[in-house]
Amino acid sequence: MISYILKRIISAVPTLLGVFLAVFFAVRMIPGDPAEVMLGANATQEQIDIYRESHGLNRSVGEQLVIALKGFATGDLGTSVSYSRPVSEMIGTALPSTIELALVGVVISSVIAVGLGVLAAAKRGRWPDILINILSTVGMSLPTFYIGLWVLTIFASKLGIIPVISNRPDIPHYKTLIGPVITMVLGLTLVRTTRSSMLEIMEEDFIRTAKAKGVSRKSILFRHALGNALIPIITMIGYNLASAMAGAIVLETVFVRNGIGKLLIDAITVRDYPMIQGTALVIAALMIAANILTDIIVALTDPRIRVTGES
Amino acid sequence: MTQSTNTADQLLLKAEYLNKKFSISTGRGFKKLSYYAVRDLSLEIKKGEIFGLVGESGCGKSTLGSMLLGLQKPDSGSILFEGKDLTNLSSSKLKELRKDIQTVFQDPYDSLDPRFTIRQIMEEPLIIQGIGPAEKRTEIILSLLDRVDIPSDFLSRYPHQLSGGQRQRLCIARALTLSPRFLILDEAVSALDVSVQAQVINLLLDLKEQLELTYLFISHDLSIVKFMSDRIAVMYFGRIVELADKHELSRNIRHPYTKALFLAMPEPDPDIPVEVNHIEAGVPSLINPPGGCAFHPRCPYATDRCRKEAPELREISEGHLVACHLACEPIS
Amino acid sequence: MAENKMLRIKDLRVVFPVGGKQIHAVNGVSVDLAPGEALGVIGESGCGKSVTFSSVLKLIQSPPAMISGDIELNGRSIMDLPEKEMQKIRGKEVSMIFQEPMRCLNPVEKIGVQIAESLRLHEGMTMKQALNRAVELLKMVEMPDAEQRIGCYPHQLSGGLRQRAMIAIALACSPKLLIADEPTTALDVTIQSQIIRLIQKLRKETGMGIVFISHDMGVVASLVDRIAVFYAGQIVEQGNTRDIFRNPLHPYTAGLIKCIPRLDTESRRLYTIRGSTPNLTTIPEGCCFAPRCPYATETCRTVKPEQTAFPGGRSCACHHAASLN
Amino acid sequence: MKSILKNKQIVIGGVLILLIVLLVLLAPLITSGDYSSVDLPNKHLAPGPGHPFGTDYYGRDVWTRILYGGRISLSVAVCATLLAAVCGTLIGSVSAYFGGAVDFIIGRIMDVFMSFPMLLSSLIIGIILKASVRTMFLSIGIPCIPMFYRMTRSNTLSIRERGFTKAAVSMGSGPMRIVLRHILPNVLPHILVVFSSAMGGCILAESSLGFLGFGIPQPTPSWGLVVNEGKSFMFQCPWTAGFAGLFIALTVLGFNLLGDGIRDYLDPKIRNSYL
Repeated sequence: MISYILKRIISAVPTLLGVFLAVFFAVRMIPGDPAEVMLGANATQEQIDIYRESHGLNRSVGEQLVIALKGFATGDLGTSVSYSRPVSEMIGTALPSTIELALVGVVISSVIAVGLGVLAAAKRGRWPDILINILSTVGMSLPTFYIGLWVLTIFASKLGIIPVISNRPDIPHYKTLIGPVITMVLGLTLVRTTRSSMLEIMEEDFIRTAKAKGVSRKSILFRHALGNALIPIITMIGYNLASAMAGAIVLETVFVRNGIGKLLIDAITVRDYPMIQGTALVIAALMIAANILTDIIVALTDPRIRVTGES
Repeated sequence: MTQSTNTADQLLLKAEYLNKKFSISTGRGFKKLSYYAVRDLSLEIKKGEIFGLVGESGCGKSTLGSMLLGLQKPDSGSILFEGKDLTNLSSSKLKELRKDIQTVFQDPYDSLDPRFTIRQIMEEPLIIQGIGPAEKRTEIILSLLDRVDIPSDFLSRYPHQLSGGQRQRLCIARALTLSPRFLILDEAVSALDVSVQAQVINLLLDLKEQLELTYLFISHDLSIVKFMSDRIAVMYFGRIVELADKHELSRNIRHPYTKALFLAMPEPDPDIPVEVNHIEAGVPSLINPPGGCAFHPRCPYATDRCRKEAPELREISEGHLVACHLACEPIS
Repeated sequence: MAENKMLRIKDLRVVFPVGGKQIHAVNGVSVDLAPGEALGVIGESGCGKSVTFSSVLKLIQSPPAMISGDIELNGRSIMDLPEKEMQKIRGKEVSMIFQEPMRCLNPVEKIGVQIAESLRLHEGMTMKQALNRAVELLKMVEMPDAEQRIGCYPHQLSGGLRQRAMIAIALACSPKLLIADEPTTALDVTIQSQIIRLIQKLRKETGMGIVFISHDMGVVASLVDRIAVFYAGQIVEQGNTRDIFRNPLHPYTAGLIKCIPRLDTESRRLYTIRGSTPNLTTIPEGCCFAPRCPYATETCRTVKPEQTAFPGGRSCACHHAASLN
Repeated sequence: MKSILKNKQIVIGGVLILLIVLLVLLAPLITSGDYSSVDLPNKHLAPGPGHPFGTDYYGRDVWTRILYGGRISLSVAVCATLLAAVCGTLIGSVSAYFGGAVDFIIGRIMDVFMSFPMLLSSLIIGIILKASVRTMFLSIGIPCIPMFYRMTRSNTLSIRERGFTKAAVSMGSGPMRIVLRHILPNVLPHILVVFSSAMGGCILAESSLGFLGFGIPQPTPSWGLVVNEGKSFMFQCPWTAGFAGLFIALTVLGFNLLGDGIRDYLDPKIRNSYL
């Protein structure tokens, strides 16, 4: 098992490297002189010269890459143009709140969605199933920002339960989570996966064996079907966790909540390229990490991966 | 390794020292494990015979079949079809040769493209090989459908509209469109219902006589192989362990595995009890094959020599080859 | 009603609605089984043999399937039994094993736990007691290293061992009847013969009744006392094993026996039954086998033959059964 | 073909899409056709006669802007999805068919691609290409390529192992013929499924980009832009963003239903079973 985990982590290294290269070249494809791009329009000629020298912009692309890679490896992501502070420091401050939102949101929405999905599968074809199906299909078709805008309108403007703007220091921290989490729950992303995995597994031959043993319907549903459906469900939860990083871009904008997504959007608005580069890298790295975590948890759940072969 | 052959020109296919290795990832660590699906296997198939190949699942019989068909390349060894080596032909020569070697697979539901009509299915090999014009192709198709007893008004139907037996007969007809001389029948009747199986077996036997074909008949079912074939090879763990004329094989079994296979065949007769076969349950793992003779862990007669030394396939009497150290005397 | 029967199926009919059509999977099957008797059920794919005996445990979901007729277990009709009562019968009085042992075992639970589940359900054992009993059961089905194997997952066992584990699950609560649905079809011949021998041995030891469903006449030949031959959702012939083999009454039975090559067959041609198995969307007017039968007459095509009793406890549904022999 | 119409999801989804496309195409006939002139005295009018969806901050008719915006949003989504479908299918089938090093390298590149959330990739491509009506389909379409790649690759791999493909090889068929005659026709229905959900995804992406303020720029209205203009006034007059979002949601719903319907139609396993 340890070797499986190691193998999975090591296999992510080339991907991470690829992500770095992609961002590195993407930034170089932005029209304009790289030094001016990275330092912003207000930079002095002197600053530009220093930057050129330190980043080897006069040298070959290969050497530039090595310099950038060294910076990346040591956690130096450059300096933000608009804030004049190190990008890594700013990301470090913003990251916990994004990860918090992703974790809390994914956990709460997953619990609710899996519950509804199991209920739908159990009542297959009857009204709870049909209702849940309609709701989740509609939920999946609603843009996140759209749900968010209505949550904000209703809960902040009409009911006044949650703040309209979350990044003010006087607001209790838990209140900033309510809006985004409600929005994530209303997306109902996991309901259909749960339902279809459950139904698929209910068709398996071993369910018939359990039935022939005299196992009750409830036990078949929760122990045998859910026990097996858990594997695809966990995979989906992992996927949702990874995409919650992207969701943060939208949610943090809607609810004006501090986090890496908001950092990115603000950076794009003012063309703060070092910040864009840094946040893009970190978001991608977080997605890779979420995927590794998912694979490991799946492997721990599934004995066919955990325990291999006879001898 | 000498197999008794009368004259060289009677030989249709000769395979020598074929090896095929597969590797599988273990999920544990980075190492990939590999095993031999076919190992040092040699065989000769004569013109006009039905060569039966029998063995249990995983013994490498299908891998052998697909190498002889040219679908997989052996890691080493040669396959001579009428003197031409299949393993290193140019692609145009190989395409030419494909006309002579055709195949029928096990699953008639899987071997027909569901989006093709019967006509398209039958026409495809002719188009690929540039046989035409269209009227000529239609003529060939109609005569073959007639041979396999599929009504000609089925031409515009789709495979899902046919029964299992009809599908398999269609697969046979398709294999015959290019007038091949050699047919590889890989479990060709195994997926069929009993009552339909007999029809297809008879059809295959008739076609063989009418069209002077040679068959390689691969199956796990010993009684069908024995019924169909002139000569039978028994495979175990990637090797041929016994090869003989079918009459010789029923009179004079020399390999303990062959004997076990014979005994295990359930006979449709209430007065013949299912034999308590004396071979042990556990089939050894492919990845860690036992040393010496691969059969020794299951063999009731195994000696020290069997555990250490892998037996060669030796000719013990005219046309009867056995790979067993103890093959000098028949097994009681 | 003189004898006491443990299983009695009377005029069972099962209809599946599929895409606007109705498939008459079982079409008036009557069969019964004395305690401790072994019945072989023979038929080709889609003949209704599995559906018939899955109905004994009510494993067919209804609706959508429409089931009529009557099934009695030890004199008690199960047709109207509520699901809760059925759960007490399943695995306790009647057990079932299936064709593909890999797909029939829960892949994420240990073998021991899967055997223990029925023991805890029906015998009220604790997990510890149940696991101890599981080891005994695995020894009974001749599983090597039984103590270690209870901790194995299904994917760690070979096909033959998985089927042994399945049998252990089925036998956990010493059922009176074991329904074995093609239990050896997916196995290699050398393994198949071991499983057949094991079932023979267990039957001798436990005295349970067995229904052995197979498409292969050879497999059941030495195992069962009586054979029922299914065709197109009906039983065409029933009788003692030896009678059926030596002197089949129905042309279909005769054809089935003749069309399999035997190890000692010397002829170069096989007997064939012409045509193919019927589709079951319509019930034929006359005998279901008439379109394929070499002896079919006008009567066969228009009048449905009834089950007729023959000496020696046999029965056959054929207008010409008496005259053909 | 009749049985397709028995699938409720396909019918509802199809009708929904048809309706929206029809409305958008008939925009000049059913609206004033004037989506851009500013009419400040009539700003932020609630829905009512003359303005079924009300007016926005500049007094423009929201109904007109949404229908005309649909023209842009839908065409961008169609172009983006087509781009992704063609590239993804091509790369996927090449990767699967040739296997080995080609497959490995393409696979790793796709891994990198998939490590960026689609929205992030769209944003970055948008920065590089300078977002405009013309380039928007690239920013949205390129991140969708992996969806088609993955589906095509896995289906190609499984069809390559099917008996009929092997049979075609043994008849002497070359790789081109196998791919064109056997693999693509059998992958096509699966492409349709992904195409439908990718259409939904692209419409979502366009509107999300617009919402964030990096969508198709003024003055051409697109759904994303209408949402963006309305979001600041969500509390006072929610109809601008509200109705635009509703149109987006209905369109995405239509495509999702259609995709689900086609998938169920192709794989009826869950529907017809009894045990």
